[in-house]
Amino acid sequence: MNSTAPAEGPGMKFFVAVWIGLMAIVGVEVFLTYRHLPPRELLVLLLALAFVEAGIALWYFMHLKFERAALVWSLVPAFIFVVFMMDHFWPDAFRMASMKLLER
Amino acid sequence: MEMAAGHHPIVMEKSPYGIPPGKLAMWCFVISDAVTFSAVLFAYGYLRVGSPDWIAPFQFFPTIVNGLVMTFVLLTSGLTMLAAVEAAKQGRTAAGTRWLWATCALGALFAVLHLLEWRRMLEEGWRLFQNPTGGSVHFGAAFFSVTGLHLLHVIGGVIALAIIAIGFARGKYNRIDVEITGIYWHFVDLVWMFVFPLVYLMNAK
Amino acid sequence: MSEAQAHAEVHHHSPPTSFIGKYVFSVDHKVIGLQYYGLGLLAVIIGMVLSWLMRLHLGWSTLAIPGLEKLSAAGAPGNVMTPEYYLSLMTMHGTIMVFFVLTNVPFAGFGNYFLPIQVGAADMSFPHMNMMSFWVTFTAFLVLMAAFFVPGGPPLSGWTAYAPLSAVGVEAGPGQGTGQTLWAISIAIFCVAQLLGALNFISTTLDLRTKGMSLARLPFSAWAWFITSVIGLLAFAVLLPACILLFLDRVAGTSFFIPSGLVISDKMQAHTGGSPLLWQHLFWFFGHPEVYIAILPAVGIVSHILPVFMRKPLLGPRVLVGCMVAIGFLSYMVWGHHMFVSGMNPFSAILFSVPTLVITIPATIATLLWIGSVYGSRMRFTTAALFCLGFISVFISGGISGFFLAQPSIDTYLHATYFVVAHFHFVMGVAAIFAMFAGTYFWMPKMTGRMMNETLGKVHFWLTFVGVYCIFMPMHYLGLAGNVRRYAAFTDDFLSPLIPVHQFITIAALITGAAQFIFLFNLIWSRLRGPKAPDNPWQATSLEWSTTSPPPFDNFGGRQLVVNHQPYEYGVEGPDGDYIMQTAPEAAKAR
Amino acid sequence: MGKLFGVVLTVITLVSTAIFIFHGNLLWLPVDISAHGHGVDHQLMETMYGSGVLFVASQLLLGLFVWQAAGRKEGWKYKTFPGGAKPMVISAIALVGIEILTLSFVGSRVWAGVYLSPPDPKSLQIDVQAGQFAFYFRYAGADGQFGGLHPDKIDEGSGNFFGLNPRDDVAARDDVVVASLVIPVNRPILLTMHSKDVIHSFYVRELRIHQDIVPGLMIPLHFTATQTGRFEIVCTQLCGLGHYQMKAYLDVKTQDDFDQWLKQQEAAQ
Repeated sequence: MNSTAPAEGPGMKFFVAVWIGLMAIVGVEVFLTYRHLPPRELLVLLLALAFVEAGIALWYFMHLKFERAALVWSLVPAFIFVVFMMDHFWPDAFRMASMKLLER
Repeated sequence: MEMAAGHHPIVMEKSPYGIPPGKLAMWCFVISDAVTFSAVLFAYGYLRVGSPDWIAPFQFFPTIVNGLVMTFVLLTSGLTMLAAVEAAKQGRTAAGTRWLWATCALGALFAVLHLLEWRRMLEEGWRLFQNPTGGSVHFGAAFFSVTGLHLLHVIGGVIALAIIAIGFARGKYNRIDVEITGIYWHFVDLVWMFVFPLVYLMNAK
Repeated sequence: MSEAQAHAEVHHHSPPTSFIGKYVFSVDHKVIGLQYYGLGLLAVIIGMVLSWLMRLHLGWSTLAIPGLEKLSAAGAPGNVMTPEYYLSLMTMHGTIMVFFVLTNVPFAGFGNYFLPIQVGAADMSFPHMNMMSFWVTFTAFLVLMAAFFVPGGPPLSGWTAYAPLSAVGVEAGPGQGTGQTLWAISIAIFCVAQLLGALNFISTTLDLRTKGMSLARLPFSAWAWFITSVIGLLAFAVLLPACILLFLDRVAGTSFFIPSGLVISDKMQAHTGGSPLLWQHLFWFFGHPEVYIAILPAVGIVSHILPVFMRKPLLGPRVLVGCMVAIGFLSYMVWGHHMFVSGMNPFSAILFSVPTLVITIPATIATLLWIGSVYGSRMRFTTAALFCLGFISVFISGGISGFFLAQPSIDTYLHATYFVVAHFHFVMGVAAIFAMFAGTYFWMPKMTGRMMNETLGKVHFWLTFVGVYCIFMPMHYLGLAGNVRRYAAFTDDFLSPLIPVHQFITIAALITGAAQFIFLFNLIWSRLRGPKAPDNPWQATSLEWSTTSPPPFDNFGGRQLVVNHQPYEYGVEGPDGDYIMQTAPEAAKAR
Repeated sequence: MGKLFGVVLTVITLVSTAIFIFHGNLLWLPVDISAHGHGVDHQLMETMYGSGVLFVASQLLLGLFVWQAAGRKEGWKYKTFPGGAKPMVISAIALVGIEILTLSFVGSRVWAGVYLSPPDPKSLQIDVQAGQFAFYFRYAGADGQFGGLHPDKIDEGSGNFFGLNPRDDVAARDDVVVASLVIPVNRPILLTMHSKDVIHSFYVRELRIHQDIVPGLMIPLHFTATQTGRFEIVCTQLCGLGHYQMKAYLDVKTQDDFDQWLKQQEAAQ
């Protein structure tokens, strides 16, 4: 990671390669979808792949790689922190089902 | 770093990130907008977890195929956007403008494809609040609100791209403005990378 | 460097000449700051009158308030307030005060005016976006005000708008029609304005600092505004979609927050499968950071003003900034303490209670730093200084009760009682308002070029200071006695004996409220007739005092500023007294 | 002016504290009639002492320093607090840190005792239905079975508050539905609470218990009353125009009185 002002990117050839990679990941996602895995596993796999894609897009397409480390260390942790906190919603989501008003 | 206030050159303190305010603001906006999308996606997940009667109605054809095409279009538009930024960096204004228009067109195509799909679903009787196949009504609510929010961002981006393209051709905007637009456009792209698996693939039959 | 052009373009605008360009759609951050201040002033007057009406009703629930019928024939037949109208007023009071006063004035108002000046910039980094954020806020305010006059009356589900009451629509009773929809729209619009504002504040603080203004040399106020805008950037981003989903529930028939099988006034609802707790989570995820959006600028302003009148630097400046950062960070981990009894998973309650208690540590450190700084000073007791000291006192009083409410076991008893009302009014309402007063008496000379009247100011301070204690201290006793809040009247055998206490509070509130008109008069009179203000009336050091009062269009007349000193060098041998301006030449440093 | 501030602040602090101390009942609390309540009260008392000391100390200290700051001559060279910021930070972290650690530890146990402990299997089950603007309570009746709930059948007019279906549902026929909560003393009670419209809340001051009733959820709540008498159940969650009047009575009777009462009710149904 260079710490001077935005450097020149690696050029289009490289970006085309990245683009192909992204399309490939999307292909894998669709492939996994039709393996008929249990929803939970599928979700985990898809999310993992989505984050990889997002990372690549962030890193190369959005030129984050070519910014200062400080920017990366300010933006990414902030977002991850917020999403981590939002995970406190889940216990109540599961309560919704487990404590549903039953027509006993 | 130099800047001009009024007419006298004023010496500034270095920006800790070494990027101009516009780019910094765009990055901040991206984070905040990402939080907005997360909130909506969390709401979707929350309700889905809470609805045992959730149904996954999407057929491989046409929905998933259409989704793939849309993904392809959007990713490609990302590539053309990159080309525009590169061209702008190297000062090739004409090429940059062309690539910007290409991105704009692809974005518009994406929006059209999306709207056509919406129309098909509406004809099948899908609504924000109803669900022709039975099962949890949250499906329509989640689908239309998540994709709708994303579609708004795409349309906004298309308009922005058009404005920037015109301005860039006339020299009203410089390469940094193009780069900033690029950050936004790639972000729209990035959001789709979550919307496609979570809203489409997770709901495939 | 090419960034330079970016700056240049952002910044190259010449003074407007037309009246509209100067005062209405102005891109000048100073005018925008004053516009925010003015909007806040209007809002706070409305909010205060509402609280008067509420207090009167609580003290004497059958009292006829002359003219109330004019405001709402349905809400007050024969000038006597109906229970639902009481709830509407309460809802509007909360919404107006939290959003349009506590968020607008200390952050957007003073921030817009002084952040660019304090960092030595000619303007915000995006003047037009800045102007837009004000007018969007203004629109939000108009939309909210419209709710007073729509059929069905203003919303009555509280400023927290808990679903499903706020989501199911007219069947749920009066105020659940157009009024509640307008509420959702207004708040959504407000979020957009705040996001625009935050982008401006952040980029200005980081990228437009003049030569020598390193982050370490930023005044506390600038730090506070910066941290606050970061909090707002992430918090309002969650409220915005929440309001949109609420809006969809109301108008588009979705069921995000509305569960199955609701029977409202014997009518089965069509909605199915939503979750009221989802709204509470989304709302409080924003709602708790919002509390700090209201109080952190106040902390910054007070820390900025105190040293000026103590004539000595504050203890541990970096520690103080650290505390503000810590509070901002923790504010995202604690929202669940608003939901201890809400039916949330009881395990989460414990998870949320611990960070809530931990927040008291940075808060206590900050308080001790202020108190310890007062030690050994020779203070100049101007009105601004008095309000700063008052702030510290009420901040303590309000913060202390946090110890109780942070613990689920105790909160089960105190939740939704007047103890809570006392807590947040002290720590967030009164404390922030005191900081606004301090800021006003301190900065008005700079903003208007006129000094404010000190005698009136001191009368205003004493009445307000004693008044707020008379109003809010007794609420703690009411709360501990189990007096439930949001009751239009106290009819229970249990609560009736407590009515005299309420009557006392009401009288105190009326007097304290009346005292605010002294301030209003002082403000207007000084603006017109007050003595001309010198450039640096308080012998202060930060950048706003090294320009004229009021500052020119580009703040420093295009001068190149060079900052050589820390922001609070008081009690030292300086060129023109016991202080050294930040812009003073390096040599001026005596030590 | 500064001296005046010192005095006024001291007076305010002392008066505020005195009102607690000389009120007789230090916490202004109503009588506690629940098995777990003493834990809550004790926790409350602990917190009151801890924070009370902090409150008085910090306010008086502020008052004192301001008083001193007022009396000083022109040309006074300021003094820094001995040790600077360090003692502040350390004392804050030490004092407050220890206090909150103990509070959260003990407090969590009190909380867990009420909300995380499983209900006693032998406890008396009562079904609670909240609606705008009243509470209704349901006892299983002779068969010990609760009838099913059918929101579509709810009809205030004909008194079918729970939406029971006695015609097809045997269990529902002998369910006892009443407007006030009558319970036997010293017997564990398990409430199953649900709301038919908006969020309401179940709050009995004397029981030191408080729980929102969220529509769409069956919320359990268990407690044991240790004193007979008549107390108020109030709604504390804003539920509409009638919110301030939404209440019911809690009648704690001896076991015998309770059984007798239940018989009468069953006969009356």
